[in-house]
Amino acid sequence: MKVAVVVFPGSNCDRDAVHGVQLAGAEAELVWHERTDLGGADAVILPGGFAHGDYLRSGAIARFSPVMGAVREHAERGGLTLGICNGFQVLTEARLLPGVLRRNTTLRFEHRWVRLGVERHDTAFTHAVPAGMTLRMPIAHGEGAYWLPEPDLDALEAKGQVVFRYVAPEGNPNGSERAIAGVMNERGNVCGLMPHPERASESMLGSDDGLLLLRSLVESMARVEVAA
Amino acid sequence: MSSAYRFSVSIMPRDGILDPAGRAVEAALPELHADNVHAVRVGRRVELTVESDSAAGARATVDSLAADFLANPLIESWAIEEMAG
Amino acid sequence: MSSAYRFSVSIMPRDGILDPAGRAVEAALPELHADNVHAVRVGRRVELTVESDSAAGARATVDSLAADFLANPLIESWAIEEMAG
Amino acid sequence: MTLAEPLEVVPAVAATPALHRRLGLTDAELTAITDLLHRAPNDLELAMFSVMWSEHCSYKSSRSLLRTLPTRGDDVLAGPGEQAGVVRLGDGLAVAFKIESHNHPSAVEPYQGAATGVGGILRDIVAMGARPVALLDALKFGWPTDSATRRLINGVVHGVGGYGNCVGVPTIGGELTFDPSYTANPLVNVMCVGVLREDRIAHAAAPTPGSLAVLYGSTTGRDGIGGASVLASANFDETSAAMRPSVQVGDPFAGKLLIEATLELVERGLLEGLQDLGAAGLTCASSELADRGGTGMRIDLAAVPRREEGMAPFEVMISESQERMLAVVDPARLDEVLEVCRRWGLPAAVVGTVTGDGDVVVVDAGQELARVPARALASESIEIPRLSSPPQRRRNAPAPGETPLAHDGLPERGMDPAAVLEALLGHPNLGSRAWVTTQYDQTVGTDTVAGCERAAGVLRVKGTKRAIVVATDSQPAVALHDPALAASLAVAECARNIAVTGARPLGITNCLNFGDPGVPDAYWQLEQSVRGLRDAATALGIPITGGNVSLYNESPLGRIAPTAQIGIVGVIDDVGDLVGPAFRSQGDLVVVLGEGGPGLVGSTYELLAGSAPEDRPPSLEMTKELALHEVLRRAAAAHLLESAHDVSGGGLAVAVAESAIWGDLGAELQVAVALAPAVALFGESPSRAVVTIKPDRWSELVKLASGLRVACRKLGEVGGQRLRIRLVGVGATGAAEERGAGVADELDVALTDLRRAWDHALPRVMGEG
Ligand SMILES: Nc1ncnc2c1ncn2[C@@H]1O[C@H](COP(=O)(O)OP(=O)(O)O)[C@@H](O)[C@H]1O
Ligand SMILES: [Mg+2]
Repeated sequence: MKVAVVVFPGSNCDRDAVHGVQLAGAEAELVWHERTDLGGADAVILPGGFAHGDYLRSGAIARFSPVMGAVREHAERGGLTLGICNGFQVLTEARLLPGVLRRNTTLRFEHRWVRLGVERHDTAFTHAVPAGMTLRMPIAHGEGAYWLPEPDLDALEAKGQVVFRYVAPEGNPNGSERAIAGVMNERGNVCGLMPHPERASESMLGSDDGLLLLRSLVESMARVEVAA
Repeated sequence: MSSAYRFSVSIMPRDGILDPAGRAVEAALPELHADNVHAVRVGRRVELTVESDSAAGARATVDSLAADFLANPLIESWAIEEMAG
Repeated sequence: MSSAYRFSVSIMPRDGILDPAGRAVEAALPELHADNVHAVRVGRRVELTVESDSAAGARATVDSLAADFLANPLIESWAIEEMAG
Repeated sequence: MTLAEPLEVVPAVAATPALHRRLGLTDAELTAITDLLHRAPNDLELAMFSVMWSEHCSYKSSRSLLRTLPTRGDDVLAGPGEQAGVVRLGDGLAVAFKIESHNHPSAVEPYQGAATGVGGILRDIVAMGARPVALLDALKFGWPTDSATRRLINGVVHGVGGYGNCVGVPTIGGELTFDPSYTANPLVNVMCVGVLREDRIAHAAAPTPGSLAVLYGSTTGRDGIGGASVLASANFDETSAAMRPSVQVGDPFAGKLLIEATLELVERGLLEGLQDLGAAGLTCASSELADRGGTGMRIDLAAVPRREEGMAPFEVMISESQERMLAVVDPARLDEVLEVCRRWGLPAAVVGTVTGDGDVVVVDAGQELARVPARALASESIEIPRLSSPPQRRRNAPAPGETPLAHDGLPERGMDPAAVLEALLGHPNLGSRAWVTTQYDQTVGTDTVAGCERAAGVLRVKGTKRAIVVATDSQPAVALHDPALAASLAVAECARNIAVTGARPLGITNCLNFGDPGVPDAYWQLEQSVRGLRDAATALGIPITGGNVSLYNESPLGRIAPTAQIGIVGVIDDVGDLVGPAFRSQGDLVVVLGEGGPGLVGSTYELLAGSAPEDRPPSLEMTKELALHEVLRRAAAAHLLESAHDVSGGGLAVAVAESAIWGDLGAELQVAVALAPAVALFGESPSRAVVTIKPDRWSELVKLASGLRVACRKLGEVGGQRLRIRLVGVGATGAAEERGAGVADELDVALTDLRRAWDHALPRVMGEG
C-alpha cells in the first residue's frame, strides 16, 4: 500500500507529509507535478506549501499542473485524496471540493495551535478518532478562511460534508464561515483541511493527534475499492 | 499576421462579500487624516498582452482567462479593458 | 455642501522592478494553452469614495493617499481615475 | 574603447564631482586602485571596485578588529571568510549558520527589505551545501507610538514571514527591542541555520582553470544597482530621496526553487565551487570564487540571462537581482547541471570560464571591457585605519574589586512590587512576542520541539537522537554606557539561553550594527564591542565562526545604540535530556542558581523608574557564567531539572513569572534582599538561572553546584494560581522603612493578571489591544 505525495514547485510540506505517512505505517512516494500518473498509489496527498508561489490566489496556478489530471481521475474513481493546507486550496480551486479559501480575516499569516472538533467519525479520514475527542494541531496559512454562500453552507452541513470545525478554547483563528476547518466531497473520498495533521504526529513536537487522521487514511486505503 | 493587444483585468471582491483588506485601509484612514474617505474596496489588477489575428480573438482569450483563472467567480467580479498603446 | 466622488487607484509594479507574481502567472500560461499571452504584470486596485466640496479637493485627497499610503513610490507606480456614478 | 580613459574625460557637468567620488570612493582609494592596476581604472573597473571596496563587501573599517576574534575549535569545519560558519554536530552531520543585517533596505521598503534579508541569509546557508532548517529574526525599532513606526514594524514582520513562510523554513526565534535610537534606522538582522552532511560541505572557490561558471536562478535586472555602495555604506537622509536607488524585490517562490535545485546539485556532487550572489552581485561572486581558488575568471556578459533590455555592462556586473547563484562546474558535468536547473524551472547559463591568470576579466561581444586582479577586489582590498576615542560621559560597570554602591538610590518610595512586575511583563521589550511570532510558520519541517516564545529554539534532527538549540541576543541599552560589557553580556545571555536547555554551544555568529566608523567615538563603540565579544567568547570557549558588520546606522535623528547581535548554535546529544522553561508540577522546589549583584543601568526597570545618577550597569564575571552553564548542563544530563529558565530582561521576578505563565502554575517564594528590593527582584545582573527540581533531588543539586562554586538557593515551591514573593533580609527591612507605611513587603499577584499583562504588551502598543 502506497501514498503518493504530490510535489508542486513551491510545495514545502511534501517531505513532512511523507514522514507523517511513514509514521502512520505506510509507504509514501513523492510525485513531481509534471507527471501524469500517480505511480500506482492507493491514495494521494496534496501537501502544504505555496504551489507556484501562490501568487494569484492560493492554488489557482497549481490546479493546471499536469499531475492534476491524474489526481482528478483518481478522485473520480473513488480513490482517497487528502488536501492539507495548500493542498486543500488546490482541491477547491480544482472544484474537487466545494468552497473557497479566502484571505484570513485577520489579514495575517496565522501560525497557531488550534483545536479541531471532528464532526464525522465514519469517514475514511477520521474513523480512528475516538468519539468526543478534539484534536490539537497547528495551522500555518494566510488564506484559510473557508467561504461559501449561505444556502450552500446549509446544504454542505445537511449533507454531512463538514468534517472538522475549529473549537474552543482557541476557537476560529481565520474567520472561516461557521468555523469550518475541513470538508469532504459528497462521496466521501476527497477531503481537505487547513490544519496540519502531519505536524502533530509525534508527542515530542507538541501533539500526536494528527496521526489519527493519517492512520485513518492508511487503514482505509486497504479497504477502499478503487474502480479500475 | 497577428498583432499585440494589451488589456487590463480589474478583479474586485463581489458586492456584498466582506472585504477585510478594504476595511483595514478604512481603519487606517483617521491616522492619515483622511476620514473623508470611505467605501474602500481592495482588489487586483492584471495587465497582459495577447497576440492574436483579431481584436475579437484577443478579447475572447482574455475573457476566458479571466473567468477560468485570473478571478474566482464565486467571490470576485472582473472588468476587462483594452489599454491604449 | 460636499459631494461624493468615487475613484479607482491602479497600483502596478514600476517598470524594471521585478514582478514575481506576473512572472509566475506567465510561467503557468502554457499549461492553460494560452501561450499567446505575455508581458503579464500583477498589481492591486483600490476603489474608494471621497467626500469633498470640490472635484479638485477630492482628487487631491486621493493623490496624497496613493503616494503616501496605498503605494510605495520606490517600487510601484499608480494611476488614479474617477469612476462614473 | 577598451582601456582606461583618464578620469578627466568622463563627461561631467562642472558641479558634478568626479566619478569615483560619486561611486563612494575616496581620492586615496582611487590612488590605491591606480597603483594596483599600474594604470587608471576605466569606468567599469571603477564601478567594480566601488562595490567591492564598499564597507559592505570589504569590511575595510572592521577587518583589523575582526581578526582578533577567536575562530578556531576542534569542531569548526568552516569559519569566517566562508559564506557561513560550519560546525560538526555529530553522526556525520554538521550545522551551517550565520546572521546578517538588512537594515537600510528595510528602512526604505520594509516589506521587501526584510524579505530580501531573509532570502539573502538563506542563500548563504544553501551555498555551504546545507538545507536551511531554521530562521531567527532580531528586530529593533523606535517606540511604536506613531503610525509611521507601526507601519514599519508591520512591513518588516510581514516581509520576514512572507519569505520564510513561503520557502518553508520555520522561524524559531529572534528578538524584538524598542529603543528611540532606532526610530529612523531600524535594525533587521536575520539568522539562518542549516544542516548538511559533513562530507558534502560546499566551498566558495574556483580552483581549476578550465572549469565553467554557471549562473542560475532568476534573470538579471537592474535591481539594487548602487545598493552595495549607496544603500549599505552611506547614511541617507531627505536629500538622497531624489537619487533613490532601485530597490531589490524578493521572489520567495524562485528562492525555494533555487534551494531545492542547489541542494540536488550538491547532493549529486555536481559542483566544484558555489557562491550565492548578494551584495555586488556577479562582481563579488566571480572575484571571490577566483581569489579563493587562486585562479582568475573570464565573464562573458552576453551570456548573462537578463530580465531587462539595454543594461550597461556595469549594471550587469553589479546588479543585485535576487535568487541567483554562481556555480563552478567541470565541463563534463555541465549537461547534468543544466538539466537539474531546467527541471526546477530556473534559467541557467554558462557565463564564464575559470582561468589561470588571477584576473577577473569582463568581455562583451569579444571585447575586453575590464581586467582586474581577483585578489585586489577580494582578499586584498583596502583596509582603513580609523581613529578611536571614548565619548565624554558614560557609566561602565564597576572594575573588579571596586566596591559596589551600597544602595542604588532608587525611587523606592511608593513602589508596589506587584505593580512593577505587571508593568514589566506588559512592557513592549519584555511581553509576549506572539503578535509577531504567530505571523511566522514555526512548525514546518516537523522538527520544531520549541519555537519562538522560549529562551531558545529547539529542533530535533531526524535520524539521530540529537537536537539543535539556537538563540540570539543583544544588549543595546547597556551598550550606550559600556559597549564592551554589553557585547560580553549578550554573549553570556545567549550562551545561557543555550545552557538552560541542557545543550552545549558549538559556535557563535554575530552581527555588528554601528554608526559611521569615520567618527572616532562611533568607531570606539565598534572597537569596544569587538573586544567584549572576543573576551566573552574566549572565556566561554566558543569559537566565532562568522558574522556580518553593518555601519553607517545613523539618521538625522542620531546614531543607533551600539548593537552587537549575537547568535549561538548549540547541540543536545540526546533530545530526551532537554529541559524546558515552564514550571511542571505542584510541589517542585524553585531554586536560583548563581548570585545577583547591583547595577540597574540598562535594565528594563530603569526604563520605568529611572536609575540613580551614580548607578552602573551590572558587572559580569565570565568564570561564574561558565560555571553556571556547566552546572545547568550536568544537571540536565542527570535529569535533575524539571525546568530551567535564565534570568535576563526584567530580572528574577520576570524569570519566575514567565516560568509560571508558561507552566500555568504559580509559586510561593522568598527572596533575600541584600541591597534594595528593586535590585533583588528586577535587577538584570547576569549568570543566574531559575530552576525547579523534585524536592528529593535537592542535595544532589547542592552538591553539583557547590562543586563548581555556583551559589544555589532555595526560593520556595511551585503551586497554586498566584505568584507570591516575600521579601526578606536586611535590604528589605531598611527599604520598607524608607518606603513608609501602606506599601507591601510582599508581591502577591494572580497568574491571570500576569498573563494578561504579558499577552497584551505588543497588541497594546501596536494599537490593537
Ligand atoms: N522578532 C522575533 N521573531 C521570532 N521570535 C522572537 C522575536 N522576538 C523575540 N522572539 C522570541 O521570543 C522569546 C523571548 O525573547 P527574549 O525576551 O529576547 O528572550 P530571552 O530574554 O530569553 O533571550 C525568545 O524565544 C525569542 O526567540
Ligand atoms: Mg533576549
